[in-house]
Amino acid sequence: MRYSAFSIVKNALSGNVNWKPAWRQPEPKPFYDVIIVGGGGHGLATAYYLAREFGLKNIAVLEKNYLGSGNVGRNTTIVRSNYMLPGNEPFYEFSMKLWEGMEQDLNYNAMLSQRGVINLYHNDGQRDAYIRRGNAMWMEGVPAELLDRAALKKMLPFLNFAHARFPIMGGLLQKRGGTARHDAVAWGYARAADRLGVDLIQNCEVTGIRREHGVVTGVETSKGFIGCGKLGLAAAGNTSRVGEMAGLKLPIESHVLQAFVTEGLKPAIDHVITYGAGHFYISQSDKGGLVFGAEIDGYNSYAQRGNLATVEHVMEEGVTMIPGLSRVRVLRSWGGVMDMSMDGSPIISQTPIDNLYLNCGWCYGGFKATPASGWCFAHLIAKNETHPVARFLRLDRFERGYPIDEHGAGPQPNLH
Amino acid sequence: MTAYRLTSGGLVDRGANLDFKFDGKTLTGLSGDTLASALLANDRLLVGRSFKYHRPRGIVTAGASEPNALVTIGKGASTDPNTKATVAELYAGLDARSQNRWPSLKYDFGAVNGLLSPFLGAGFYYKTFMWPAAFWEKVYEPIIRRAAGLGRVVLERDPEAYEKCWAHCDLLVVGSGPTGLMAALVAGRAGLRVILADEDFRLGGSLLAETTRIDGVSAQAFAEASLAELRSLPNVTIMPRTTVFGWYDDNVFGAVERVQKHVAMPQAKLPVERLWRIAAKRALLATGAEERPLVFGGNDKPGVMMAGAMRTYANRFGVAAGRSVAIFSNGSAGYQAAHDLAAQGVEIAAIIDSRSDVADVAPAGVRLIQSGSVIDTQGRQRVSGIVVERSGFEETIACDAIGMSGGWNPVIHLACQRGAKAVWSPELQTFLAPDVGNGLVVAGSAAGRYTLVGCLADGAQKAAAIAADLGFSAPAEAMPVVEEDIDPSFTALWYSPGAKAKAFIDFQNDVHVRDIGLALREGFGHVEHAKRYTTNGMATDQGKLSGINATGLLAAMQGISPADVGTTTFRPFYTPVTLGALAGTSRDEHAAPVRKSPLHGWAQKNGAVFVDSGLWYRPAYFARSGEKTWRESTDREVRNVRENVGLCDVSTLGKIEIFGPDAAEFLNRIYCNAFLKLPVGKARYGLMLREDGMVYDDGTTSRLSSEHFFMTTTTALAGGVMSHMEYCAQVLWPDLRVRFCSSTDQWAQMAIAGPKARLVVQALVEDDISDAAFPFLAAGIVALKGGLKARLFRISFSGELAYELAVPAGSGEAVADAIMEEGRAHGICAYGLEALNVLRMEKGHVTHAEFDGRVTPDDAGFGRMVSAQKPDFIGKRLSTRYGLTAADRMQMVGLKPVEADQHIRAGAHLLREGAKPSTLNDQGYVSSACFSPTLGHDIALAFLKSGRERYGERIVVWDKLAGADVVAEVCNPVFVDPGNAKLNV
Amino acid sequence: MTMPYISRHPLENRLPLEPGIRAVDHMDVPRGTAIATVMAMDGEDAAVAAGLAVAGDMSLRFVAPGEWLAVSQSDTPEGLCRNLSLLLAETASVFDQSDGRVVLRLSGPNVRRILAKGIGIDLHPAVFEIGTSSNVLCGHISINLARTGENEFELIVMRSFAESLFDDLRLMGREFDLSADFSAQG
Amino acid sequence: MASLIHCPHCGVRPKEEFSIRGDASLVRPDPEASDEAWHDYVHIRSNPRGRYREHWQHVAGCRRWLVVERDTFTHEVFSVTDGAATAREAGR
Repeated sequence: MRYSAFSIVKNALSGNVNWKPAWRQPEPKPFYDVIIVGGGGHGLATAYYLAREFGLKNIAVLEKNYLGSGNVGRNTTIVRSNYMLPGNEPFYEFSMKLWEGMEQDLNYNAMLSQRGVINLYHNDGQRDAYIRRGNAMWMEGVPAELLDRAALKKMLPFLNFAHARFPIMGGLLQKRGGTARHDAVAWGYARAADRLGVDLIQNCEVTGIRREHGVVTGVETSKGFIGCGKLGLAAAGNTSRVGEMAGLKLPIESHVLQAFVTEGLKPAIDHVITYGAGHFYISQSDKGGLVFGAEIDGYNSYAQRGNLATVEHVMEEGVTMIPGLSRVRVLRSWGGVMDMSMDGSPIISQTPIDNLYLNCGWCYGGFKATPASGWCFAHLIAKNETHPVARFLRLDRFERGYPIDEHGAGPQPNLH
Repeated sequence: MTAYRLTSGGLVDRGANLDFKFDGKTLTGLSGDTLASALLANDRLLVGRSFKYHRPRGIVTAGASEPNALVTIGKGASTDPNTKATVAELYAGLDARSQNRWPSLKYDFGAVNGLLSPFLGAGFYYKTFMWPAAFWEKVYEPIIRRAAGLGRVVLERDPEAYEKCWAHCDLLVVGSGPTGLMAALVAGRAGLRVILADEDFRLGGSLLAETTRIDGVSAQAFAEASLAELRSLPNVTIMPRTTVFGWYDDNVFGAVERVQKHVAMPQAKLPVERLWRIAAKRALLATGAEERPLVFGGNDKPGVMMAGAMRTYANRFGVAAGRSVAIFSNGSAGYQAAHDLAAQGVEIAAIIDSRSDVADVAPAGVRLIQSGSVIDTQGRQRVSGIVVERSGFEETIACDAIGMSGGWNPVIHLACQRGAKAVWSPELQTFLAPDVGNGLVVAGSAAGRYTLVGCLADGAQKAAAIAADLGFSAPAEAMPVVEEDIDPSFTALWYSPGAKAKAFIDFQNDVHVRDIGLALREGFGHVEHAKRYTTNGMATDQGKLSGINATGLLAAMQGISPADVGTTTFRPFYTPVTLGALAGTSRDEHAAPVRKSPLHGWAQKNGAVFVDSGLWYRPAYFARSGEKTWRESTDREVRNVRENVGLCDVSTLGKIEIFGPDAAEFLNRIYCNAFLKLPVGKARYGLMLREDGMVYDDGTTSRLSSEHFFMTTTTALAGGVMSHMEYCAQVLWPDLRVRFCSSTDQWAQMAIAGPKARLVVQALVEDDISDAAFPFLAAGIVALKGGLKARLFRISFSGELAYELAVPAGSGEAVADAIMEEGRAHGICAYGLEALNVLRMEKGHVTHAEFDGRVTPDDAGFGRMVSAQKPDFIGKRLSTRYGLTAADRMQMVGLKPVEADQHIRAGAHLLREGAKPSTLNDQGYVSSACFSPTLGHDIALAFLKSGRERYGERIVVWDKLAGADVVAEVCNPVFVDPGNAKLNV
Repeated sequence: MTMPYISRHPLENRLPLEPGIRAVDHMDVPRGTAIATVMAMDGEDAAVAAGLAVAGDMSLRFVAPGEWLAVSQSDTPEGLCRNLSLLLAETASVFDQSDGRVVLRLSGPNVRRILAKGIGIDLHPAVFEIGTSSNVLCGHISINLARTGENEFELIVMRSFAESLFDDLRLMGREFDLSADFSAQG
Repeated sequence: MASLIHCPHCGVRPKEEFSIRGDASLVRPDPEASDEAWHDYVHIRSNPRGRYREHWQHVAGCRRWLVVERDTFTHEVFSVTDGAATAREAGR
């Protein structure tokens, strides 16, 4: 059933009882040409593009919980392509372009809202770094603007211009950046993939990876053994655990990142704004809740919950950046488990095992990457060849000395 | 009139009238009221509009689970949107306004959405608004955003104060109802340090609405007596108005105390809210149970209320919710409400019970309809009747309020915040907390023990067990005697069949039964999917009323047990908490501490304009009269240092004293260059790498004696370097005999630079500091005239003849004053960070603008400094990786514009002349740039692919952000005195 | 040229030079305290601790295993370091921190409640006993905290943070009208 | 963990007094060890879900590096020991 204004009216008039399931609930077949482990945004997008762009037919996505139960459903929904390094910027811009056509492509409104992302700077050093970043974006053809204090004051008068401990000097704006409705992205890809024949198998936990003669032959799951020709891992947060089943040792630590939403409010903040004197970032959802977050809690964790000290720190940053937030009530906090890589950048890569492919290490930035990650991973799996925009995201870049370190923090994941 | 104030009864002070405003109209309540009870007493049933359909909504509860009665309280920057009227303590002058309506609460334009509701079912927005693509941000989204949201936030600086506080106890009791009071009494008497916290302004919990007598006195008197005893115990702390919102690892609880939210004019010396972090050895959750709403047609009209809330309004606040009340119930609680209301003279229109053959007895003369189902309600902005269906017959019964009671949901939120999943109890037809370990036990109604006797006993027993466990002996106590205890049992009813109108589950978010059905039909049957797809439970009440009904409905619709559906995840916050409370005092200028140099006062006297540098304030430049821009001051300072002499405060550099027989070996391992044989009395530049081979930090280290070194680090990484060294000393090489401590704060350190530096310094120092006696890179302890001991280093960041002088911090300002005084004859000036930066760029010296964490020593031109001889140092092995030694790496070069009047900005990128801008063609970037007063044009340091081979090449400095392209010549990065002639004089 | 270099206290901008009116809860700022870091060399922790235990005229603040701050109100910085160096000889390194550290003394019936607004450790006298000292975080600033009496605490903070800590303490003490001045005895 | 850490030198302290570095089971290889050993040391992490040893520094307290042994899923702490003592025991 195609979604449209017409379909809504038609169904409404018939009591909304004729809507069809968004996807089937298939039982696993004994063998798939490609199995993707992980029914989150990246896994679902990979399956969709494998089917649509690369013409593969016999594909399954295995999800241990419900579709979209991982980080795609617990993030701050920010979409942007404002990176500095050549290993990242072309990839994220490719993603941005895919976002821009995604809803029509999927026939699903993911509420992409290109409301503009503004990164504040507070001193000359930060300004220079943002100029470097903005120019790097322009090199890739991505428009960026440097805003001075006067321009910012006009645009965002509620920022703390009068009493900030670290004065706000200006910001870097990417107008095309913004937000999208996170769950809808997963559901849109799931529905579209399902319509192309991909089997989306929920409540199916992978418990082992079977290898014979050095290649993967299938996976042991809570629903029994399922054979496959190629296996793609897209289980961010749990990458190390799944990788271990195939004997992979990875440059990944799992960390918890908390995020927050306030009570619903009438429109107050129209952009995505990030604080330069801390990690704080904020936007307002279409429902009215202010959605925000900051840095990871700092210790390795697989628990999807954080600690109060970090909560307080996040609020301190928020109130310092926008003093008027002080009386807003935060409704809910949650935690997502991040794959933190050694350089803060992701991995889309072949592995030492021929038919095993890896998609991981998304750190804070997985949501915005969803379409490109899916496309490039599908490209790699289908053709056994790296997509040009993802060519730097190799697993062996650490060994070879080609880290993509946007923060310059070095091989300590919790600093990225 | 329907709702009204009863002539007597209730825990309100009938002698204390409080005037307040609602939507501009002045009303009167009583001391002891909540805003909700006062509104009811004034017969204000309609208090808000729902989120999606803008339906009229009234007060449903008497507590924190309220979905409807959300108002905005306060004015201007002190505005609190989305405040629950049911927990807002009334005070004189309270000014509340309704929300989400336009132009008024009564006539709300948004109500048109209700007519469109067939088109606005769950998830409708995912299916449309996609065409044309550009319309989303411009047309659809703004409309949706305006319609959505609830209250309006005033994004102005909050004038009120907040603070945080720590508390520690043996036992935290959450909730002061019968369970909590007994637990606190037992534990308090046994000598435990007890904290009893309750969100209400009046303690006693359900006892405040109870009509039963305990130990021969009223429940209220029993509560008061218990509290009086607790107040008399020095080991017990009672915290009213304190909501425990979160349970965190190691039994740390987050709580927020509303210190002054109930006063019109807060005192300045007290916060309005205080955040508590409570570290509790044990905790006892006595949070009671929430009454479950019934899902029936038209259940959202103003006048439909929880039966228990009606009891609370009648018994605690002396307010009747209506004159003629119908009760719809599936258990005993509804009867209890009917009895209490009837006793207060309220007419009970009927009791409709979904069960048959019930043992419960209706008040005398009240009609009881068993096996009945409410299928609709009458009235527009308030209830005027109910439509009851029984055995196929419909009947309309007139009433002006409906009390509903669907059973009980134990409040287990806190117990399930750390990953534990709620467990379905088939006996109790509800979800209970599982065993979550020793740290927290759930007791009383929160554990499914609903009777008063059960609550008192459970609280006492569990507290005694905790006391024993912690090594206290709790004497066995006689339990209070309860008269007429009622067991509020019920038979679950997830949906009252035959609805002729929308039957709501989530009142605030307008989720009704059909939405759940649609979610199920479309494959969103997982409880989390259903929540996310329909938004059920995502409103400001966090699904306190709607969550379990949604689970029950999902189960019923699929013919499975609620156990197989489960609940959505419980997460902090139990009730919403202001960002202000969570931020406390750390905001605005107090967001981070300020560090001040011992020379801060000196700098101020000399006209410094300060700039942030990490936590420090440092002088950026010293404005003199007549200078209009920072550049004028900076250019003067630079010229003066090059021509005469200047004084710069470098006290903020990290300083570390390193002692021990293995200190030299230790330094040799943490620096990439050699330190083992540094002679006593010498300083050396040191480069510190990370283990991945990238430069981490740089500085100078001097050997003051054979076993005493003095290191300086950059200001930015002072803390990081210290931690890194501690890691190396403690974890990597614990056998090295080395100790160190920070001396950053002990020393006032100043750079005296310029050709006349020696003249100035020698005038202050007793020792001979001639070039022969104290050559370049000399370091040692000297005596200032007058006897003060100081450290002197002949090191130079500017490239001039320069000294760094360190004196004990307290004397710093006096010494700096003396230097200025002495230097006046030699034309001394104070110079700041801007000039320092220009001076170092002219000399080709690097800072963290160059060392940005992605740069190797070789990239920055220090390749030859890296010791090949040393067997090991941090970063040695990974420096040799292919990518770190590749020929096309970016290397540091100098740039000067081909046309001298053109400007270069840091952050610009580099392109070959004629090359098209693209990531592939990107040749590098400018790390630092400035106008060089010495050379009379801009200069820059840049990183350029294979840069050192490209001196003399013309390159485009591409700054698209500024819209500027400048052609520059690649050159050696040392612009001034490349032969170091100025250093060795 | 001979200069008597006058030493400045970092709170001179915050406090009047003359003592003011004391509230029941008071912050007292001594001006001339001699403070030294003592670091035992490897394996000498016990020997140094024993040596310090018998040293008169100073009090010790625990910093870390084998590391203390020695504090003296009567000795000069030079005197304190000299005495310590003589006493401890080869077993420890001694470094003068008198100019790098600032002492704040809080006393009064409410100081525990005031300090609990910034300090996370349990300040109950049965837990943090009289005579105990330790480095702790107070708000965002690391300090050394010592309990010198049931309702008396001594805080030692790095000089550069002194103004910020002082401001924080004033804010924390506002509820109880905390007063502050320089010690009369200097 | 996460809220309170029992420092063996200072007692129970809030999380914000500490900074965290990561895996404490890694041993810095011999200078002569293979490239692979060095790569593993710097970049590869076992990242278990369960028992884990992690380096925390008590930066606002005694500034000692500690080995915190804990569960990465339940956040239960099993032990906190001094890093140098642990390193010595391991014969580093």
